[in-house]
Amino acid sequence: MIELTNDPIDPTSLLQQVASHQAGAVVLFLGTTREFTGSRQTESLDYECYPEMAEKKLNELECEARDRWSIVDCAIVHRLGQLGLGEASVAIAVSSAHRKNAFQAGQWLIDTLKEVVPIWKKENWADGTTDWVHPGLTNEE
Amino acid sequence: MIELTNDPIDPTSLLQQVASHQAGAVVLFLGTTREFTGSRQTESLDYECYPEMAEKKLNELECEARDRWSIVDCAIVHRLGQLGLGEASVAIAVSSAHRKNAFQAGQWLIDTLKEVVPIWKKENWADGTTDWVHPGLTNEE
Amino acid sequence: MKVEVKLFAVAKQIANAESVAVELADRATVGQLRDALVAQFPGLAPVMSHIAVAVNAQYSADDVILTADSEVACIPPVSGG
Amino acid sequence: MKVEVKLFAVAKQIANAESVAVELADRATVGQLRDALVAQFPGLAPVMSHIAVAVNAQYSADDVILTADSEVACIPPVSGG
Repeated sequence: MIELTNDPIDPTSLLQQVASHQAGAVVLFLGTTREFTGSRQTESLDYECYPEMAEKKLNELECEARDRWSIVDCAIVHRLGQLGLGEASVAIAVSSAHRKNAFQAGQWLIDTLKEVVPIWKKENWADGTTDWVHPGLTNEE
Repeated sequence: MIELTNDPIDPTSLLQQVASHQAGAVVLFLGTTREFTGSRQTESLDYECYPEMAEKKLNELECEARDRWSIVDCAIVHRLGQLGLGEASVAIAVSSAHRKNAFQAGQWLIDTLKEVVPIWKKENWADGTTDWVHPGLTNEE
Repeated sequence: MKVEVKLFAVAKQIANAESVAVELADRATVGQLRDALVAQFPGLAPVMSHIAVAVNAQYSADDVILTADSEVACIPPVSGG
Repeated sequence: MKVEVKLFAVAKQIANAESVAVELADRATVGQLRDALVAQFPGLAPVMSHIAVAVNAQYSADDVILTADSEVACIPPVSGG
């Protein structure tokens, strides 16, 4: 299950979606808004995406994870729009019979999401300036 | 924060405990009751522990994880008593500025918990028999 | 032919537009689209080598051939997650 | 001296007791405790080599010396998580 949403992410609902009597392990990853990047203070973040392609890529990631690891279920949600400090921008939940697969698939999913899914964040700094974040081009995360 | 409890584990409360504006990542691991071990069907599980030593070991694990990885916060809860299918027996939540530390610490914590913390589970099989699980001695998980 | 190009993040900011129409020869390639975009928006020159081009929602190399109905997008380095 | 030994899981099941009192010479070791336990509960013989002994809530080698007030426990292979 993949989802792009403007609403706050509910981790409990994600955990329920991947729960199963076949699963002995569930790994949930949350990406959350940090206040400081080095010495620069963030006030909020804006996320935008290329919706058609972002959905396509997220579906491809889910399929590839199911091919590569023996997993029971998998759910990926990415938030869009403006996020305050501490809010979750992304949540990935993976259930599997044995924990190693859930950890490996979860880590691969977030690593790969950050490389290929067309979603971008803009830092709204506490000093009033803003920056699109483009790893390798502008500010590194 | 470590806890041994007879009550159902609430993952949301664990996530709140490790939430922080310093954290960019949260990893939550849940160990849940599987229905099948090979072809054998489980009806329920009983967990017992050596309470004084289990608490001491869990505290040692938390301290060692904080020493080894740069993490913001860490919470470990283990359930005791009888659990039905799908219920969580253990939950580990780790928050960190960057996700790699949360994944590594979370995986190390559950791996090490399963090796050193004096907690035991008894399988109550659907056929009415019961077995204490002792890896290397009796049934492997 | 005229190709519509979606722009995101810093590319959108530089061109000050969410999408732009680019005039190209028939059977133009992604590489030729890049040149045309930089000609039309010189501000894109310093970042174009970091921008990926997606054709029909798929990352596409510079030798991929475009048609008038291709869905084309400029994808600056992504920062989701 | 008399040492109280906590038993868990399969050790508790074999001895049919949550804790047992074992009579040992003063300054007896963990290794001597193992022998005394097996003598008292022959059913423990096949599993004793897999059981760890904790003294004062710490895993302890066979040469560790016990005192009458040591908190001693038999720890069969753990299966929490």
